[in-house]
Amino acid sequence: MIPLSYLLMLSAILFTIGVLGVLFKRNTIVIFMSIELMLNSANLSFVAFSRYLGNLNGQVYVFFVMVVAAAEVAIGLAIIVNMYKNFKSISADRANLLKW
Amino acid sequence: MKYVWLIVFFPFLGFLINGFFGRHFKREVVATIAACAIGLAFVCGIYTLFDLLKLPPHSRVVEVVYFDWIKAGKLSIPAGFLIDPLTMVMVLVVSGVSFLIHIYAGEYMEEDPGYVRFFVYLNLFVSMMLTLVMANNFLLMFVGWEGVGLCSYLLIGFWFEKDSASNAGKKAFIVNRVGDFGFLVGMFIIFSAFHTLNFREVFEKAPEMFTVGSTTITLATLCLFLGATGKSAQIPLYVWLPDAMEGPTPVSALIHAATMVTAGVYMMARCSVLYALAPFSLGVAGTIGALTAVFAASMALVQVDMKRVLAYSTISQIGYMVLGCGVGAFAAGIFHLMTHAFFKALLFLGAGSVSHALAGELDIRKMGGLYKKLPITHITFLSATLAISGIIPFAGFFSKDEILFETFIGHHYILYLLGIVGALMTAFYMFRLYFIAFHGESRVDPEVEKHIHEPSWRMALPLCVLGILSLIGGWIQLPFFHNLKILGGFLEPVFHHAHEIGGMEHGTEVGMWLEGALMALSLVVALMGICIAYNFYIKNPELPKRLAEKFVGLYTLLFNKYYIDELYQKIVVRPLYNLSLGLSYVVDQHIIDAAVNGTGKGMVYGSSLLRRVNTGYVQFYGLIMFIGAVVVLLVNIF
Amino acid sequence: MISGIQYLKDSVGFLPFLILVVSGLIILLGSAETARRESGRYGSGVAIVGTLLAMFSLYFLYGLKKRALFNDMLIIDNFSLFLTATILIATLVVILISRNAIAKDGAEINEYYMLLLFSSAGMILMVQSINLIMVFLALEIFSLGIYVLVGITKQKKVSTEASLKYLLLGAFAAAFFLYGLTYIYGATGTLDLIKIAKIVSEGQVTSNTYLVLGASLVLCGIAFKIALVPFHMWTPDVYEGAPTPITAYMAVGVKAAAFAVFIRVFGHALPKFNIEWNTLLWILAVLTMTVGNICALLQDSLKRLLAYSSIAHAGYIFVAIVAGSQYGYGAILYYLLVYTFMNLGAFGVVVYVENLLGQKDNIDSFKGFGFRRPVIGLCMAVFLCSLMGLPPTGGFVAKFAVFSSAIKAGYVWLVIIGVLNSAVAAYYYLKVIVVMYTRSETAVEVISPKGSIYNGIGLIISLAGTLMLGILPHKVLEIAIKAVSL
Amino acid sequence: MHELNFPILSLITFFPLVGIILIAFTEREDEYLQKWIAFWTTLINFIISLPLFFYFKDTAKFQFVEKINWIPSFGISYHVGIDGISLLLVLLTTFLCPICIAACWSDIKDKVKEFLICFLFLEVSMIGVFCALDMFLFYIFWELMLIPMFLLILVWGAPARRRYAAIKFFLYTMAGSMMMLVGILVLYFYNAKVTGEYTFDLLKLMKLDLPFHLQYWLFLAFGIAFAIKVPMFPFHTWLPDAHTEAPTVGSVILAGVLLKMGTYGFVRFNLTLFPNASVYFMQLMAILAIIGIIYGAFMCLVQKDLKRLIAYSSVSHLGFVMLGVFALNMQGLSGGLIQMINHGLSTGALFLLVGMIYERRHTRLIAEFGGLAKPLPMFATLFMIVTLSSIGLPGLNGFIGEFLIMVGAFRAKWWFGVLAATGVILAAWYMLWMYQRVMFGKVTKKENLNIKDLVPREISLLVPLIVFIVWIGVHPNTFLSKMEPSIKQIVLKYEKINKKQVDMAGINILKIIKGERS
Repeated sequence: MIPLSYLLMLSAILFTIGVLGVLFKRNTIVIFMSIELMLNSANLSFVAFSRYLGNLNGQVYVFFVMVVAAAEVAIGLAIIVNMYKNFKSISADRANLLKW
Repeated sequence: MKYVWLIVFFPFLGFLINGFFGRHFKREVVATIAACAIGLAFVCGIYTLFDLLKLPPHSRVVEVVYFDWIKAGKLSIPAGFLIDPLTMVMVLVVSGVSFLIHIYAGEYMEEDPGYVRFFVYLNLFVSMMLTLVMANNFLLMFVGWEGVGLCSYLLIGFWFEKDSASNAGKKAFIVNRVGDFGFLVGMFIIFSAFHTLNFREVFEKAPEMFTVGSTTITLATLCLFLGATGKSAQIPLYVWLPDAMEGPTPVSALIHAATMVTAGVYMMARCSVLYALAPFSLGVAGTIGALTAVFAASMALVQVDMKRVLAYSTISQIGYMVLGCGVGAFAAGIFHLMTHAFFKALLFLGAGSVSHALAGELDIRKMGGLYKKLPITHITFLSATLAISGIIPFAGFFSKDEILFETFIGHHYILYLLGIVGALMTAFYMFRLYFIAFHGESRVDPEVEKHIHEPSWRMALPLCVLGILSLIGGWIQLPFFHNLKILGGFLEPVFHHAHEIGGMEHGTEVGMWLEGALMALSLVVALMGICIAYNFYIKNPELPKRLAEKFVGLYTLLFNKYYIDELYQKIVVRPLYNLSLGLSYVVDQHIIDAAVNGTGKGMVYGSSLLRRVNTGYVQFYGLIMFIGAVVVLLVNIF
Repeated sequence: MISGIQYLKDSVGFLPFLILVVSGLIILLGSAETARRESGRYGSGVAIVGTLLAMFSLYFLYGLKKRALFNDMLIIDNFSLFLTATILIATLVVILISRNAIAKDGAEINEYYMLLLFSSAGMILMVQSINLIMVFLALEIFSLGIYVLVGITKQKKVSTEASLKYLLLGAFAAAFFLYGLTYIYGATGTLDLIKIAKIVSEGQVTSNTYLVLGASLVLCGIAFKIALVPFHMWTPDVYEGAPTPITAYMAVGVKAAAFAVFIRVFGHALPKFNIEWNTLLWILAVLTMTVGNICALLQDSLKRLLAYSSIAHAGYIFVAIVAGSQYGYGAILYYLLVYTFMNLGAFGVVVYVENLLGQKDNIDSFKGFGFRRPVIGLCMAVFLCSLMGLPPTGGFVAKFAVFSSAIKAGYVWLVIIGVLNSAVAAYYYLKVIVVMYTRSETAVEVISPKGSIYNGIGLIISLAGTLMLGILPHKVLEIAIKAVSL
Repeated sequence: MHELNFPILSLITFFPLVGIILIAFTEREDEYLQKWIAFWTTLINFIISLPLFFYFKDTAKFQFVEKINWIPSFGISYHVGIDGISLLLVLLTTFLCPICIAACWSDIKDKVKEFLICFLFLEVSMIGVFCALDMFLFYIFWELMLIPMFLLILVWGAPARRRYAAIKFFLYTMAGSMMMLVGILVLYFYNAKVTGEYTFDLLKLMKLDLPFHLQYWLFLAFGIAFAIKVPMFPFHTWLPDAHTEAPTVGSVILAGVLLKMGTYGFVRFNLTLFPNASVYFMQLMAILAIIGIIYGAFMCLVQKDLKRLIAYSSVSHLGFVMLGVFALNMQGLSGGLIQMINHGLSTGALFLLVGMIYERRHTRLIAEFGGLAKPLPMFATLFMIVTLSSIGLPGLNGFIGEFLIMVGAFRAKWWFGVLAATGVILAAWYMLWMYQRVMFGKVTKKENLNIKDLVPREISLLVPLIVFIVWIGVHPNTFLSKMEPSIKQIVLKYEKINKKQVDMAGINILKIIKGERS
């Protein structure tokens, strides 16, 4: 079977990609997708650990996380739409009224 | 003798009554109250004297303690009075002379708007002066000491609208404070040495605890002497007295001639035991005294303001007293103090009545030939002048001569010489004054000349009384006949400790002829002075001018009083003031306060930088968070 | 496997949560009827009743011996009850001060209250949960609510921007948190805090690295919520952009919930890290206090100023975390309660002023306020003094407790930095007082002269709380300290 | 004489609250009613406080003690009581307050209501500070005093720089007292560690003897707070600003009472709790005090503003007080304590007088005056008396204090006394010069010609002060005897201490600070 470390490595890479996405993409939708990516990387390592430890909790947690992710997307998109209404753009760095 | 507090109380009562209700009284009433207050004090003084005389000579020391004034740990100061011959002499002189002067002032101040205020201050002064001389411990003495200083401040600045007056007052107080600083330190030393400030205890313990010439006592006495120089206008602190003439003339007569300025001498006499234990201090005192005597006299030579001349002569006369104490002849010092009180007061009052007649004129160049118009003033003034010049049989002669005599037989020949020179000058400038003012042709401007008039009895009476006193005042202490030295004998018990310690038994081992010779000498000197004066100002009046032109440098130097005031301004007052200006600007504003405000400013500046980090770009925030997270991870894992 | 009966039994302990949710739903359903949509009277009414009921329900739970619910997902103990109470008070006051503050901004007024209730429910869940996944869920529940609440004034750009920022960063942080959980799970095979504690203490972890990794990420996740420097960046912007009552709500409620989790995780489940990472936490505390205070010095927007001050306060509270110990945690609970009162009070006054002068939270709009409205001015002064930490207000006792706990643990220097900080902080609070008590030359135009009664009640509650906790802190303090002994 | 058996101290402390409540219910308009209420409150409070003096037994132990548990879990109790040290200060406070109210009669025009409430609140906190025997309680009153004073300066101060002054005063004091808070906590937990009892009770804390290094730090922690309050030399800059900007009443109470809190704190806490450290720091403190005396005097010479001048003179006078306190002997301490009272009376009176001419001329610049003695004879007289008392003229109160202090200082180290004595000269210089410039000479400004002399109200509020000025000068034992036992108790502590060892310990500490840990 595949050793745990591979899976963790993979999830870590996914997580990092997510992070980089969040930090360097301008489009809020994409940023949001990157966050989803991070969450999924977490799911992956959950599954991996539960497989490795041989208890099912991990897999159950994944469902929780998925639900949360879905809910987050729902809210998130709503807010992004609202942003588009107000700023006529969804580029993250346009939202720059509040500072200092 | 519980009642002695009355001596101090009566003047104080007068002070209170006039102080609170004086405004509502008529002037006569005010004057009467004031004079009576002093009179009563005088009467009490006499009564006390007789009580004292009832006692055998060597137990004539009565201490009356009234209440515990200050008490803190070891320091316990009961307030009370010490009655002994010395005190009595002072009490009588002070109350007596001031009584006369009160009468005099009653008329002299007639026109003054501040009439009430004047008598209020005057009464306060007397009560303070009496406290000073009757105190039973250093601290209470100091109360009087500063009290009289205050009154002199108030009275010098009596005409406070004149800047010169208020300046003079301030100067007097502050210079005196410098002296008081010495007095204070002296007290500290004495307290930490004896754990008491009570005169009797200190003087009893001193000989047992300390040997002659011990450092502690020397220091203490020197500090006290600094106080004396302040109060008694000796070098280096005499500068305030000439300016003090800004005050009304009776004040000058009472405070700055007869009583207050002699407080220093009294104090030295009071501490005779301590001084006897510190020969060095005595030496210093003697030297200072002699120097002052000459120095001040020299300045008096060329002054043209009547009162200023008298002021300098006062300084120089007190110089003699200090000299007397300095050579251990405390009795002589006190003797001269007494006689001086009479004739100097008289001189001032005379000057007063002259200026009274001449509508406040005091410049002797604007006088002359007054003797016809002001006979009484003239006669009395003359007697005083003779007295101060030391012409037998006037009071001044005996006292001054005794001092010089003691100086001589104490082997202080240089001091003696100075004394003689001083005597010469004294005779000269006094007669210069006398001749210019009362003889020669009148230089009074006719406007004033019309209504020159002798003062009424109220001013004349004191003049006459003092005139007589300055004639006979000296006879209570005659040379040669030791059993006739009444004053000396009376004061003996006070000073015999000092004498024992000093090992000086005066007037016995020297022969009559020496005494006689010295007397003759000083008499001759005095006469010489008079002759010179006569020669200068009556026979050929141009001489002085020519001399002045000849020695112009010396003349200006003397005329400007050696520029001492300017010197003090330059080296003491200005620098200190500038220093404080500098301190306040540099240290206070630009170091301390700047540091305080700087901290605040720094914070605000930091804030203005730090808040810039919040750029408003969400992803930048994310980045910061991420970095934070990474750091946390790294820190924790490794 | 447990029976339905058991569930019913458990749900008694679950009562506050349920009440809030139910009343939230009532609002949702009720507000379908258009007549009720305009004025928030309906929504707020229900919300108030709901919150009061929830509080009332606590009365039954108090003194109930502590027990786990829903097979060890939640727990009823004094700790959770105390914080539940805190959160409920916060909710109540926020609802009160929201009246006619929100209505003007054309927000969906009823939904507003609904979301408020749901978020509170989430927070309560969070303080009750002893299973990390539950923590995560609760976190998301109230976060989602607040994301929307922040942006509820749709037309306003700032508000939208604020919600966007909060959403993105919040989700980002949540992801870290979650990722951390996976590693803790990996290390211990469970997310049940009690089990974790047991396993860790017995040293049966599969790999310590995983544990450290997980714990660190969890730390970051929570740090975001309690706005520790450097995870604080979002705070000022979001606080400024959000509707004022919500700002207050976040400052108080979220902090309470987050600190609760922090204590549960690092105080009880993984106490060893609290010791191992001491230096780190120390630095975090100092940074948080200092940065918060320094930045606040120059703020002109009162909301932003209070935002920074809330960061600083998080720092003070964190001092007690560094100190650890039951005493310290008790101090934290107390601090949170006091902070709820004084901060809500301050924000309440800000809301009041905004109603008065339209949406101005600039400090200058307070010019002469202390003279024009003496009583409310005085209240503000009291709240600010309390935030400053002056006796005889709650703020002082709280700060005192926190610092004393640190000194007890021997962190004298930390405390010295802390007190110096509060001296610095005094400056900007004073600035507000000074402005309030300097006469304004120009007469300010007043939009609605009379403030709402609800707002008033809100202020009275917070004032009473602030003073009461300052003058007679004894009982509450004892309860707080006892509550911590899990 | 039997013990009073009712909580008199609490009554005195909290009685002003009654006034506050009454005033709160009055109409904003009828300011006279409010002023009367305030006046009677404070006056009655003074009358109530008189029994303290008469029932006070001349012993060292605390009297009129009340103790109620307040926060038992922290060992905090409401514990009040007074001894010889605090007795007079309490009386001074209650005595000055009615005078202040009477003084503000014509001074405070707007927002009278708030003003009086502030003031009464201030009185509560001030009395509390002097009565508190529980560190926590003390700290609370200590901080409580900040806000009302801050408001007094901020709202009723002179418009020019009052914000700056107020904030400076507040932050400066607060920064200091924060350090004290830390100190208190450390002491508290140390005590707990040693005795196992958690308590802030001063009497219990006095019992434990601390290791030197702890004393060292605690002395500094407490010292900074008090030194700022006094204010001692380098920390004094807030005072002139605060005084200058504050309203008359503010200045009076600030000079009269608030500054005494610092010196009182030194005596009550530093001296009794950290004896060895006190001995170790004695020299430093004394030198700072002397610098304060002379430096303050120099500052006075160059001030152009009357209030500023008096403020700096306070720096000088409090220098004397500190010197006396740190002479650590009978004379010094009694002198210091009596001098606190003196300074309260005379400087208070000075500020009142300045306030009075300020009301007439609306300026405090010395240059604006001159020759006032002619139009204002009464004023001149009173002003002179007070001036003399503040330059320490024998027969008035100032002298007693300064003399005792200097004797004490001289016994501690001869040059302390000598240097301090120079302050006496300078004092005469700046005060008399100031007096001359204000009062003497011709009236130059025509505004000064037709200003009215004091009205009976103003005279009658100065007279009581002057009565005490004279009383203390003539018969100080009335007051000295009350404080003697308490002081003796403190001094006894110090006779046991071995200077040598203390210095050695100090040197070790310095080593440790330098990092040479052994």
